[in-house]
Amino acid sequence: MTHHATKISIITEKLNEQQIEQMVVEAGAKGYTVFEGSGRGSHSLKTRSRPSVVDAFSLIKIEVIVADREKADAIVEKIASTYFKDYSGIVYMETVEILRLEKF
Amino acid sequence: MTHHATKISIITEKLNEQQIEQMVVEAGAKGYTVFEGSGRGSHSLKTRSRPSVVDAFSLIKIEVIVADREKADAIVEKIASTYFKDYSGIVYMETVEILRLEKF
Amino acid sequence: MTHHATKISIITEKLNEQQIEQMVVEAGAKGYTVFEGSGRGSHSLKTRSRPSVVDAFSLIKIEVIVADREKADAIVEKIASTYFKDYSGIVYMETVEILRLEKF
Amino acid sequence: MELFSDLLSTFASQLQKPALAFLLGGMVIAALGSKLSIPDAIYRFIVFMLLMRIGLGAGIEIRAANFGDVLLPALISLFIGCAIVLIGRFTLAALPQVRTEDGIATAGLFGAVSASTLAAAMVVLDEEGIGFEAWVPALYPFMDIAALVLAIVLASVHAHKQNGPSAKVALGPIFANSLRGSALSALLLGLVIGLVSRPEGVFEEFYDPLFRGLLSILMLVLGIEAWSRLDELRKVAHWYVIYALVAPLVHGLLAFALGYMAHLVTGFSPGGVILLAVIAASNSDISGPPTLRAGIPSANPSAYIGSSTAVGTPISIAVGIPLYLTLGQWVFGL
Amino acid sequence: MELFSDLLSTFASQLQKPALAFLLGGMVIAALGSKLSIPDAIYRFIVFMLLMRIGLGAGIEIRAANFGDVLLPALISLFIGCAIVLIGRFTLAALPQVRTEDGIATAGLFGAVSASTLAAAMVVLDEEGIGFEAWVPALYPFMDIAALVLAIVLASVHAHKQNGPSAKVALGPIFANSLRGSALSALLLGLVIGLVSRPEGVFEEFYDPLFRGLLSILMLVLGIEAWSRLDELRKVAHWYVIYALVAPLVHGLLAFALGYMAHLVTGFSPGGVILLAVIAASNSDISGPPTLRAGIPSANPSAYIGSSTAVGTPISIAVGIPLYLTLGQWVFGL
Amino acid sequence: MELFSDLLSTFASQLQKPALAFLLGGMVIAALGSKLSIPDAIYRFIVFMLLMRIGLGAGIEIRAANFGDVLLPALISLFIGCAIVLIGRFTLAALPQVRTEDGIATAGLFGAVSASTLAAAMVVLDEEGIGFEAWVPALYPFMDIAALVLAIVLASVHAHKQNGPSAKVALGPIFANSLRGSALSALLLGLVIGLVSRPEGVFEEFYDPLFRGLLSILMLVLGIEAWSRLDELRKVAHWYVIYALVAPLVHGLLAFALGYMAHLVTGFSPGGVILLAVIAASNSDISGPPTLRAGIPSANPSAYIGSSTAVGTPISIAVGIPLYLTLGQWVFGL
Ligand SMILES: Nc1ncnc2c1ncn2[C@@H]1O[C@H](COP(=O)(O)O)[C@@H](O)[C@H]1O
Ligand SMILES: Nc1ncnc2c1ncn2[C@@H]1O[C@H](COP(=O)(O)O)[C@@H](O)[C@H]1O
Ligand SMILES: Nc1ncnc2c1ncn2[C@@H]1O[C@H](COP(=O)(O)O)[C@@H](O)[C@H]1O
Ligand code: NA
Ligand code: NA
Ligand code: NA
Repeated sequence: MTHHATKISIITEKLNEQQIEQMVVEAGAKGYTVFEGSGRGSHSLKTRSRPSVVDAFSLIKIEVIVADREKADAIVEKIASTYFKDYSGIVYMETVEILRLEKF
Repeated sequence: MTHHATKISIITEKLNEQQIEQMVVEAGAKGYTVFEGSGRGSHSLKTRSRPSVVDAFSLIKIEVIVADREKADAIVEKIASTYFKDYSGIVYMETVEILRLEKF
Repeated sequence: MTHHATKISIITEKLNEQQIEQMVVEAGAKGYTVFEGSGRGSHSLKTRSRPSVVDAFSLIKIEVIVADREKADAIVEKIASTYFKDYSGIVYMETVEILRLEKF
Repeated sequence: MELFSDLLSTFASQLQKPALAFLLGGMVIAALGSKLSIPDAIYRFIVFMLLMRIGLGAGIEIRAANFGDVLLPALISLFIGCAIVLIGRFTLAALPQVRTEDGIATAGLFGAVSASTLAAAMVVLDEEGIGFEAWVPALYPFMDIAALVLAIVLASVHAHKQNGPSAKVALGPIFANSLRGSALSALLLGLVIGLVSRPEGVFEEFYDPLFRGLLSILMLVLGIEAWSRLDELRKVAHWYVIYALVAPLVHGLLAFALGYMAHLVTGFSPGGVILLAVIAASNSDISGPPTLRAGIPSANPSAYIGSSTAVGTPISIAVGIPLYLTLGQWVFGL
Repeated sequence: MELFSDLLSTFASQLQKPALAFLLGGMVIAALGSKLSIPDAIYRFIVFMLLMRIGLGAGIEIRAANFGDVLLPALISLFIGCAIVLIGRFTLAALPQVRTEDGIATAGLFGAVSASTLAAAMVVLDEEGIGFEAWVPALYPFMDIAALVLAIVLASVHAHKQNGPSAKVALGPIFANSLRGSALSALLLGLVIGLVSRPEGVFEEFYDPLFRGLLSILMLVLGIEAWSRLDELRKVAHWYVIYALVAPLVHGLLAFALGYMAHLVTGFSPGGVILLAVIAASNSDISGPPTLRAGIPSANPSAYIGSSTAVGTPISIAVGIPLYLTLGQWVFGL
Repeated sequence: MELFSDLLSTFASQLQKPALAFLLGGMVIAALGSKLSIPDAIYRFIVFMLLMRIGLGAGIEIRAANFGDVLLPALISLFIGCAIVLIGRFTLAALPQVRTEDGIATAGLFGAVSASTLAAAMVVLDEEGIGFEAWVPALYPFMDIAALVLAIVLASVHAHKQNGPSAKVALGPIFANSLRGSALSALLLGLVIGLVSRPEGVFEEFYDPLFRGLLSILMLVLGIEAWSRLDELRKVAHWYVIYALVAPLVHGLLAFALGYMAHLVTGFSPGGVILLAVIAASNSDISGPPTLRAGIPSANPSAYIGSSTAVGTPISIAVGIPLYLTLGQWVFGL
C-alpha cells in the first residue's frame, strides 16, 4: 500500500542553505533532509578533504519529498530562478514510493 | 544488460543505526550504505553545524538495494512499524537499475 | 518543462575517488557530486564513527547525471569492469527529471 | 542576612571567573546570531580530555585512600540519585499538563550528573583553596547510574500499567548501556589507569595544565547550546522551566545536608560536601540524553533536553556553584 | 641603500622564523602532491584559539588604556578600509579586462583584514622586542567592516546603474552579517571577556602558550591552501595577480604614513604603526569571502579568492611583515 | 637466565608506563563495548603532531651531525626493509593456505614502519635516560619505502608469472606515492624545517611538551582499533596470526644484530641500536595500508590490516619495546 511522491534534490552552495530551507518550508513542504558533499560542475571545483578555508562555499544536497506534484514543480521553479544565475547548483526530481501520505 | 531492483531509503535517528542495520541484514539484504545528514520534519529540528551535544539524535540515511520486491516491502513494513511511532524518521522506495543481479 | 536524464550512483572506496572522477569527466559527464558514507557489503564492514586508521578505505558515493543514456551506459560499463574485481563497490542507475538539458 | 550578603559577593566574584564569563559569552553571541561555533570533533575531544583528567587525578590519589571513608558518601550518592528521580516522579511527572513519561525522563536527567558542572566546580574549589578527597569525583557514576536506571524502570512500570502486561524491564542492559556511554567510560578508564599504572608524568605535563583552558571552551559551547535550545523549551509546558529552576536547588540542598551528615560521622571534607551538592544539583548534558532516549523511547526529547540544556545547566553553573560554595564557607567557617 | 641592505638582512632572518618556514613548507608539499592535510575541524579550532588569544590579550590590557588615544588610530583604520576599496574600484575594477563586480569584491577582500597575518606579525614584533599598545589588534574590525561594507555598497551602486533602479542597499544587515562572522565574533568575544572578567589565569596558562605553536600549523594550512588555489587564479585575468602583488605594498605604505602621523600627533607607538601597516596590507582569508559571496552574489569567487589566498596572503606574510618591520626600525631608529 | 629475569622486571615496569596502560585500556574498553571514541580529526591531528615533533627534533639536531655516521645505519635500514619483505615472501606468502599476494602485502606492511611505535620507543628511551643520535628517527623512511616498494614489485612479478606478460612495474610512481603519504610528508617536512630554519622556540614550547600526552591518546586509539579489527582477523588463515606474533621478533633481532655491527664499526649509539630494532619490529599502521591497497589491488586488505593492526602493533609496543630495551641494557651494560 504505497503512494507516489516526488523527491526534489537540490545541490548548491552551503551559503544558501538557510534561505533555501525557508523557501522550501514556505512552499508547503513538510520536511527536508540535508547532506554535505563536494563536487565539480561548470563552476570551479569544490573540494572536501582539505580544510575549506571558505567553508561557506562547500556543497550541500537538500532532499525534499512532497506528495503533490504541483507543489514540487513550484519549488523547483522557484529555486532554479532564484539561485542558479549567481550560485553554483543543480536541481532534479525523482519519483519515489512512500507509505504515509499524510507526512509529505 | 541491466536489471531492476528496489532501493529503500531510511532516514532516522543515529541512535537506531545498529538495530536497523541488523534488521535489514536479517531480512535478507546483502548490503547497505549509510550517510550522515540533518533535517527537519514533524519532530523538532535536527541540526548539523553546531556541536551536537547529543550526537545520538543526529540523522542518518540508510540505503538498501534489494533485487526482490517482496523482500523490499517486508523490510519497509518492518521498519515503519517498529520505529516510527517513537522515533523521528521516514522511509521511501525507488526503482533502480543494477548490473550484477547476484549482488543484491 | 522537464527532461529525462540518467543518474549514475557509484559507491566505492575513497582510494579510487580521483581516478573515477577523472574517468567520468573523460567519458563526457559535465559534473559529479561526492558524498562520504560507510556501509556493508560482501567485502568486510566499513566503519564510520571510529577514527578510520585507514581512511583511504572509507566509502564514497559519486553521483553523476548525464542526459544521454548511451553515455551513462558507457560510464557504468567502464567502471564496473575496471574497479569491481579488486575493490569493493556497487554501481546503479536511476531516471531523474532535470530542467536545464544543456547542463548535463 | 550575612549569608545573603556573602552570597552576593561570591556571585560577584564568580562573575569575574572565566568559566562563567565564557558560559554567558556563549549565550550572548548565540543570541546575537553569531556564526561562531566550535567544531563537533573538538567538543567531543574536550569532553574526553576533561573526564580523563578528572579520572586520572582521582585514580592517582585514590591509591592512598581509605576505602572505608568512601563507603558512606557512595551510598549517599546512590540514595540521592534515586531520591531525585522519585521527587520528580511525584511532582513534575504527576502534573496533569505533563506527560508522565516526559516528566520521568526529565527527572532522570536531573538526577544524573553533568561532567562539565563537576569540572567547573573543581576549578572553583581549587582557586578558593578548598580541598576535597581525591575520590569525590568518583562519586559521579553512583548518582548518575542510579538516577538513569531508576527513571527507566519507573517509565516502564508506568507503561506497564497503561498498556497492560508487557515484557519485564531487564536491568542488566540498562546498567551496561549507561556505563558504556563515552563520558563514564572516559572517567572510569582514567580512574583505572590512575589506580594501576603511573601516569603522573602525563597527568602533570598534559592533562592537568590543559584542564582550565579546555573547560573555558566547553563553557562557551554550553552557552551557545543553551541559547539554541531555548526554542525547543517554548514548545513544552511551562512546568518544565519551573522544575528546571527550582529542582536543582532542592537537590543541592538535600545533598548538602546528607553530605554534612557524612562530615559529622566520617569526617567527609567540607570541599567534598560542596562538590556533592554541586553534583546533585547538576543535570546530565552529555551521556544522559542518549541513554534515556534508548531507555524511554516514548518520551519526547525536546522536553527533557530543553529543560536541562537550556535552563538546568546554566543555572547550576552560574547560580548553583556560587550558592553551595557560599553555603559551605558559611557552614564550615572556611 | 642602507634601508635596502637592512631589508635584505631582515628578510634573511625572517626566513629562519618558523612561521615563514611553515608557510613555505606548506606550499612546497602541496606542490609536490603530498597528501598531508590538517583536518578542517582542527583548522577552524586553531583560528578560534588565535583570535580568542588576541581578543583576550587586548581586552585584559585595554582596561588601563586611555580611550582618547584609541580614537585617532580607529578613525585612521576606518579611513584606510574605505580608501583601499576606493583605490581598487578605480584601478583594478575599472580595467576593461576585469568584470567590475569581481574587481570591487577583490578590493573589498584586500581592504579587509587577515587574522593570520595579524597573528604572525604580533609574534614577530614580540620576538623583536618591539612593543605596541594592547588595543592595536582591536583596530581590526574598524578596517575590516569598513572595507566589506563599502565594497558591497559600491557593487550594488554599480548593479543599480546597469540594471536600472533596483532595491536600495540595506546597510544594517551587511554590518550585522560581518560582525557575526566566526572570526570577528571570536575576537570581540575575547575582547569583552578580557575587559569585564578576569581571565588572566586561563590566558597565561592556556591561550597564550599555545599561540605560537598553533600559528605554525595555521601557516602550514595557508601554504597548502595558497598552492592549491593557484589553479583558480589561472582562469582569471593577469591583472588580479598584478593587483595582488602591488596593492598590498601601496596599502601598507599608506597605513604606515597615516600611522606615523598618529605617532607624531598622539604618540601612537612604533610597534602600533608597524602593525597598522601589516593589517592594511593583509587581505581577509577567513571571514571576508563568505560575507562578499552573500553581499555581491554576482561576483565570481574564483577571482577574489584566487588572488587573495594564492598570492595576497603569502606575499603579505613573507614580504609585507619583514618590509614594514624594517621600515619601522629604520624610521623610528629601533 | 639473568636476561630473562631482567626482561620480566622491565615488562613489569613498562606496564606502569602510561603508553602501555592507554593501549591496554583501549583494548579493554573496546572489548567491553564502550562507545568512547576519539574523533577522526583529532586522531589525524595527533599523528601529525607526533611526526612533526619527531621530524623537527631530528632536523634541529641533525645540523651538527656528521653525515658519514648516518651512511651505514641508513644502508642497514634499507637492507632490513628489503630483507623483511623477502623473508615474508618465502615463508608466509609461500604457504599453500595463504594467497601469495596477501602474503606479500602483509610482509610489506611488517617491513614498513609504525610512527606510533617509534614515538612510544623514543619516550621510553628518554625516560630511561638512554641517548641516541638525533637522526635515528630519520632512518624511518629508508626502511619504510624499501619495504613497500619491494613488496609491490614482488607482487607484480608474481602477477606477471600468473597472467603472462603484463605491463612493467613503474618504480617512480610507487616511490613518489609512498613519500607523499601524510605520515612521511609530515616527518620529512619537520626534518627540513628543523634543518633550514630555527624552529627551536616553537619546538620547545609547543611540539615537544605535548608529545607524551598526545602519544597517550594515540595509544588509546590504537588499542580500540586493535580490538575492533580482531574480527577481521578471524576471517583469514591462522598463519597470519602466527606470522604477526613471530615475525616482529625475528625482524627486531636481525636489526639489533646489524645495529650492533654498526655500533662496533662506526660507534652507532646503544640507544640507536635499540631504536633500530624497534623500528624494524614495528609494522606500518597509518601510511602503509593505502600505499599497498593502491599498489597491490588484488590483495585482500582484511588479511594484512587485520594481522598488523590487531596483533602486530600491540605486540611490538607491549612486548617489542621492553624486549629490545632489556636486550640493549644487557648487551651494552647500560
Ligand atoms: N552532471 C552533474 N551530475 C552530478 N552533479 C552535478 C552535475 N553538474 C553539477 N553537479 C553538482 O552541482 C554543483 C554545482 O554545479 P555548477 O553550478 O555546474 O558548478 C557541482 O559542484 C556538482 O556537485
Ligand atoms: N518531506 C520530507 N522530505 C525530506 N525529508 C523529510 C521529510 N519529512 C521528514 N524528513 C526527514 O526525516 C526526519 C524525521 O522526520 P520526522 O519524523 O517527521 O521528524 C527529518 O528530520 C527529515 O530529515
Ligand atoms: N545491497 C546493497 N545496498 C546498498 N548498498 C550496498 C549494497 N551492497 C553493497 N553496498 C555498498 O557497497 C559497498 C561495497 O560493497 P561490496 O563490494 O559488496 O563489499 C558496501 O560497503 C556498501 O556500502
Ligand atoms: Na544531578
Ligand atoms: Na587589508
Ligand atoms: Na618494520
